[in-house]
Amino acid sequence: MFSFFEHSKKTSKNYSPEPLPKTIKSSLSDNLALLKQKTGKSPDIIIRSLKIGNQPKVKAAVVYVSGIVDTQTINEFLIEVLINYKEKPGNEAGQELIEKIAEEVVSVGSIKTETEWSSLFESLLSGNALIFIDGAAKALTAGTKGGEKRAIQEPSTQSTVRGSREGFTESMETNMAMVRRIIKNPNLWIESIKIGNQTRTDVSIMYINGSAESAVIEEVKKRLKKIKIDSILESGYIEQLIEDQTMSPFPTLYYTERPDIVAGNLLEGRVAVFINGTPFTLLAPAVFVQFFQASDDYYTRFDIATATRFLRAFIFLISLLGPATFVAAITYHHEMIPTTLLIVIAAQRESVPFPAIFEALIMEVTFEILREAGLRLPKAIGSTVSIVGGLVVGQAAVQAGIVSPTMLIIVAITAIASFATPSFAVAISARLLRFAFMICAASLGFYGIMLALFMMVAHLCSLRSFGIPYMAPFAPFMPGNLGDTLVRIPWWSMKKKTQLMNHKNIQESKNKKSQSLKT
Amino acid sequence: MKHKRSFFAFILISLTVVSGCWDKREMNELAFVSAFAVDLNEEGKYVGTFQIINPGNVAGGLQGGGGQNASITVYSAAGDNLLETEGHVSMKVSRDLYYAHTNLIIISEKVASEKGITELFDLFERAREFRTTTNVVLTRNSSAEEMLSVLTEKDKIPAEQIVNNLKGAEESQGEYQKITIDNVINSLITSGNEPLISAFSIKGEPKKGTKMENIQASQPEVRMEPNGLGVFKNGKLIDWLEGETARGTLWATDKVQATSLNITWKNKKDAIAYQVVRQKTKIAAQLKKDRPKISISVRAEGRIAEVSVSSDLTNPHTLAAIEKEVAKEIKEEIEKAIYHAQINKSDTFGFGDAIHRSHPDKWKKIKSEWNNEYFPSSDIEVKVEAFIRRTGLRTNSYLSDLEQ
Amino acid sequence: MKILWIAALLLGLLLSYAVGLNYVLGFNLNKSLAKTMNPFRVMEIAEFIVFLVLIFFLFLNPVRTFFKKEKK
Amino acid sequence: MEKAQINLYQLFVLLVLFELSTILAPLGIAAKQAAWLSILIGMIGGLVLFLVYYRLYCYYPDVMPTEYMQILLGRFLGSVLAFLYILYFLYLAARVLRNFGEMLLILAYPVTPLFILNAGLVVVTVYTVRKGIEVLARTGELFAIVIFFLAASSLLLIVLTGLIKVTNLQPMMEVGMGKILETAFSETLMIPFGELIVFTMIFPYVNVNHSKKLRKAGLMAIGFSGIVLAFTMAINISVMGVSIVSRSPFPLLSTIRSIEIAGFLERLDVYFMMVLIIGGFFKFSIILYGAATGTADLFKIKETSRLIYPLGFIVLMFSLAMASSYPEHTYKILHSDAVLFTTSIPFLVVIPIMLLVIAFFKNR
Repeated sequence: MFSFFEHSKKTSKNYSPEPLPKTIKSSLSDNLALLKQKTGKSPDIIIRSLKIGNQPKVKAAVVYVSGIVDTQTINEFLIEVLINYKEKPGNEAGQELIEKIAEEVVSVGSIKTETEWSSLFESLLSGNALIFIDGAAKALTAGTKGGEKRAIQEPSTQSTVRGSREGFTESMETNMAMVRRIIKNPNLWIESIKIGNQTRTDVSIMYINGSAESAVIEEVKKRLKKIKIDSILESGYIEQLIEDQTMSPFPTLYYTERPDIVAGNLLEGRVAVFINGTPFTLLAPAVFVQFFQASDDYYTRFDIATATRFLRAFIFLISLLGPATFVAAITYHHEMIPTTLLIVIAAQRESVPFPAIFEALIMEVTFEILREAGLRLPKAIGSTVSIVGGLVVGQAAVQAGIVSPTMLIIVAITAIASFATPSFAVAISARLLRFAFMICAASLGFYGIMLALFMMVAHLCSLRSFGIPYMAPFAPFMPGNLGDTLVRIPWWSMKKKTQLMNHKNIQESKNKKSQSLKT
Repeated sequence: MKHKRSFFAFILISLTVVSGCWDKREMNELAFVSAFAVDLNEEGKYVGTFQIINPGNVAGGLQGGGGQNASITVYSAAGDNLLETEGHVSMKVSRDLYYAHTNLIIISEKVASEKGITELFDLFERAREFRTTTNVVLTRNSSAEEMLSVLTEKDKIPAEQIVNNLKGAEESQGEYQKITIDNVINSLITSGNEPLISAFSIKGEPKKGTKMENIQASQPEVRMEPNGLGVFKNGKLIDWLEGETARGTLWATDKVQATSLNITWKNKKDAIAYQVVRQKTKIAAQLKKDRPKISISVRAEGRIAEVSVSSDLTNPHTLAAIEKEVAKEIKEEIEKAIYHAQINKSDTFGFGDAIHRSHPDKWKKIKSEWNNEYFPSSDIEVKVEAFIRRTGLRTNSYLSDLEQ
Repeated sequence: MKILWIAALLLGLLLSYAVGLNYVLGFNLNKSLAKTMNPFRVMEIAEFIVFLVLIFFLFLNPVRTFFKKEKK
Repeated sequence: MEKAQINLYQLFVLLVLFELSTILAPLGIAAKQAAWLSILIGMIGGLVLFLVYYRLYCYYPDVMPTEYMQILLGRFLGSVLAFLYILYFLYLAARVLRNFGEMLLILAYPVTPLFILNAGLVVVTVYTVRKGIEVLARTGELFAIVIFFLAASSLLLIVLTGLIKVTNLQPMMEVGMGKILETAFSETLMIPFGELIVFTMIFPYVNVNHSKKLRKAGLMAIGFSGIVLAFTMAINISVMGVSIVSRSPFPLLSTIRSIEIAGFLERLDVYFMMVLIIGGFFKFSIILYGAATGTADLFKIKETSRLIYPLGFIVLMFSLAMASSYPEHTYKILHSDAVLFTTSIPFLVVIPIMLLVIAFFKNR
């Protein structure tokens, strides 16, 4: 992807369009001509010429981009009122007229006078309407953002049994409003910047002033400002550009499309990053246990929530180590399997032609193929694929004697386990590492698994997310913060909010990659 | 420096890929040995017999079910030591012999009485695959090879059936005990304790037992049954203990788990059956002027299981009298066993060990002469208390109504 | 490079300690030397490759920094 | 010196993991049934030694031992001594590595070459240690939880199975007090407790406002692990009998192997293996880290992390060269007076005490 954009940039260098003049002129026709030229006469740029006032009529134009504006507002509150503006302009030159229109005539929420082309273009392209009046070296921008948007729907990635059904949409304003509606606190602050030379994507950070540690806020802002890239198409871009360590299979930023999760995390002192055009919002800093928490945990009673969380930890271990342990046990450590079970497995493996590791790899890869195939198909066909793949192929493979039934069971359990982790981001890294573990298991048995596990844990312990140790509060051990990790203690015993984001825990951290990716 | 991490990943991968899986063994390269038997042939060489599981015939399942073919195959070969017999057998078997699931070691009567078992166990203890919790049994009146070749009907693996039989006998009869390699070695090396190993014998014609027809019949002609406890002295089998003597020995060594005793009541022999639920034996040893004095105290707890004369079991005095009778019975058994052992001059009770514990200094002096001199002449005092806790679903027997 | 020299020095001293210890335990000098070296005598191909890979990484870093300095 | 800090709890955890890695060996079995007693006596000696190391640290809380040796003994003599200590640490690391590899080999990988098993541990250790003491400490915290669960569950299983026969622990004083003391001072004092001298390299990193707290943490860790070790040994002997324990290189393995519950919870060798690998990993990493920081400090190398791979490599080489067979290896560690008097006693006992005396007079 990046190379593609780099490429396009190189070609644009040769073409090098004329630089934009700084300020607008007072002649309407000149301004419109420039507009047309700069936009390449794109048909979605609508220029509505009109005449306003009475004796002499003054030429004016309303310019907007169709589709991203609220047409009704433009029609009713701009064009209609302008055309109906019949007062005598008298001696007023365009300059004064434009002030008057801004103050007395146009009835939209936000209106500004601008003189610079660059900001006019930016405003135009983000959905505002421009009003030019002949004779005025100024233009008005009227807030008319609008257009077709997806309605608020139930989030599709993090559905819950209990809890709000609202999910974020692609519009950043809507999303921020949803959070505002939950946290009615003036300390909920938002700061906004635009990132991407071409896309000029709106990115906002949101935090609760006083709750969030200023060091983290500053770090987030610093890293966002450092980004130099042509385009931001999704939150993933930002995530990869601001995370601490890029060479890691584990996510160090949390993403969600649920307003309640964002609100909860803001209250804990995290910083949210909203990106326009995607329903996914980033939360920083993230710790490892966070990826095993679902919003249901907080809505159900504590005992059930705790039990579920232990189950999830177990599930994660299965999805990471399941096939590896099985392969190690049946190729290296036969003595550790109870005799009866061993005989059952041995009987099944009598006729299997492949070594255990190969058998496991075949089945795991088959499963990954099925998953990938089912993912992008229409839902109706997707289920067919999984039935055909899972049931028919599995059954046939066993009957043909290519794989043993036990292996199929192990792979199936692992597959299901990898879907049971609440966060997709960490489930997929477990899925990737599973193969590494399997190879280690095949070459050195349990010792290999343990070695790989040590490497993984050491790596996890070395990660930091915006200065917070990734494995906190287990390593470093912070007993006061254990209330909301693997266990969730009852609400009435949570005396104070978690101190994880405390400045004591934050260390200067290195974010090597964000500067280096300059385009 | 920038790519250091990927280099380390590369090292690990190359390590794993190159390192070529030295200890890797696929399951279908292994022959699981379920039992191992030691015999002696005419030339005085060891004969090792290996019972190897055929998993497909045991597990059934998709392969069309076991039962058609024998669930085990037996191989045997001679050699100067045990490892050599294994070497000879492995030429006949297409797979690696694998011992981690060996559950039973059978020592033939001949080996035990002629060569002794002292030198047998080093391999079992040293080899990684053998587990020291493997059971040890003796054969009686048959060779170990024959014993291993008999097919069994309940547990498809004969070794399993022998172990389970023994376990059942231990838990209900009180005349047998399960003994593991660990225990045997420990009692071989401590001079004040001799091993007691349960024996099995074959009922019926051994040759027939190797055929599938035997186990397809409702009344298999050939069976294996526990039969006595082997008594050792200096590592050699010298005697068998059976019935009450065997049980008396186990009483004294705190090995009885459950058993039933019959006592004489109202002049009727074996009139009341007393079922022991649990018992506790304590051995205390003292040395008085180099003369060992051992006191054994046994406490047993149980219930009345069967009555064949009418008696008033609701009366506590009757129960107390029965308790006394039971205690007497147990005491007699123990004394009989001790008398027997003293004649054999073999301390199967671990009395010597008890003296070792209480008088470690003096023990060093008498250690060598313990079995022959001190043990036969030691003073042994047996104290038994038996308690009846309950009498089952009925109080008095219907026989008491019959009499009226 | 300095690091490699230090490592070589340390390894040399350690090995001489091993030889010396064998000597103190009553083996003669030849036997002591042989005893120190014989764990490396029976090596499989795969093992040897791993050995080479490890040595390769030992030299990789110093050599690379050396060339970097040259370039500058 | 690396810019890093660990807290007291992390120090405690590292100390305990370091000590507990010897849990597998037949510690002090020369004292027969009183092995646990000799461990406890060794532990008391270990506490005294720790206090010596700690006093030295109190005099120079911010510098490495390699540096304060130079302050105390003069530049040349101090450097030589520091260099010798680095060699000693490397020797120690190699010994731990060798033990580790041999155990693994005997336990589960009879055909795999020792070199491969050792190299596996070295690679992973180097990877971790390069990330610094903080990451090592954090990894330790996580695995301490694992160890705790393993220990608790296996103890529960052993007790539930009714394997413990207290009579096996009698007669307690079979060998006499003299032998027990000798075992304590020649074996148990040196092997798990004296080796703590490596931690003098780590003390300067401990973030502590009051040095007494460090003493408290250290004493608690040593006391705790000493008691655990003694208890484990007592359990081993009471399960297996003294004879089997004294003849087996890893009595704990046999103990764990004898667990059989309900025909399913048996064959728990993997427990043993996990303890072995976790213990071996941390002991080895800590010593390697100590050696690396020491070398970096002595030779004025700025990046400690660059030293770790070369040091790991020479330790790997030396671990193979140090003995040609496992019995020879254990003989050299445990029974040879040459090692005891040339390395263990001077490096762990005599020199620290001497340094302390000098420091005392210098800082009066």
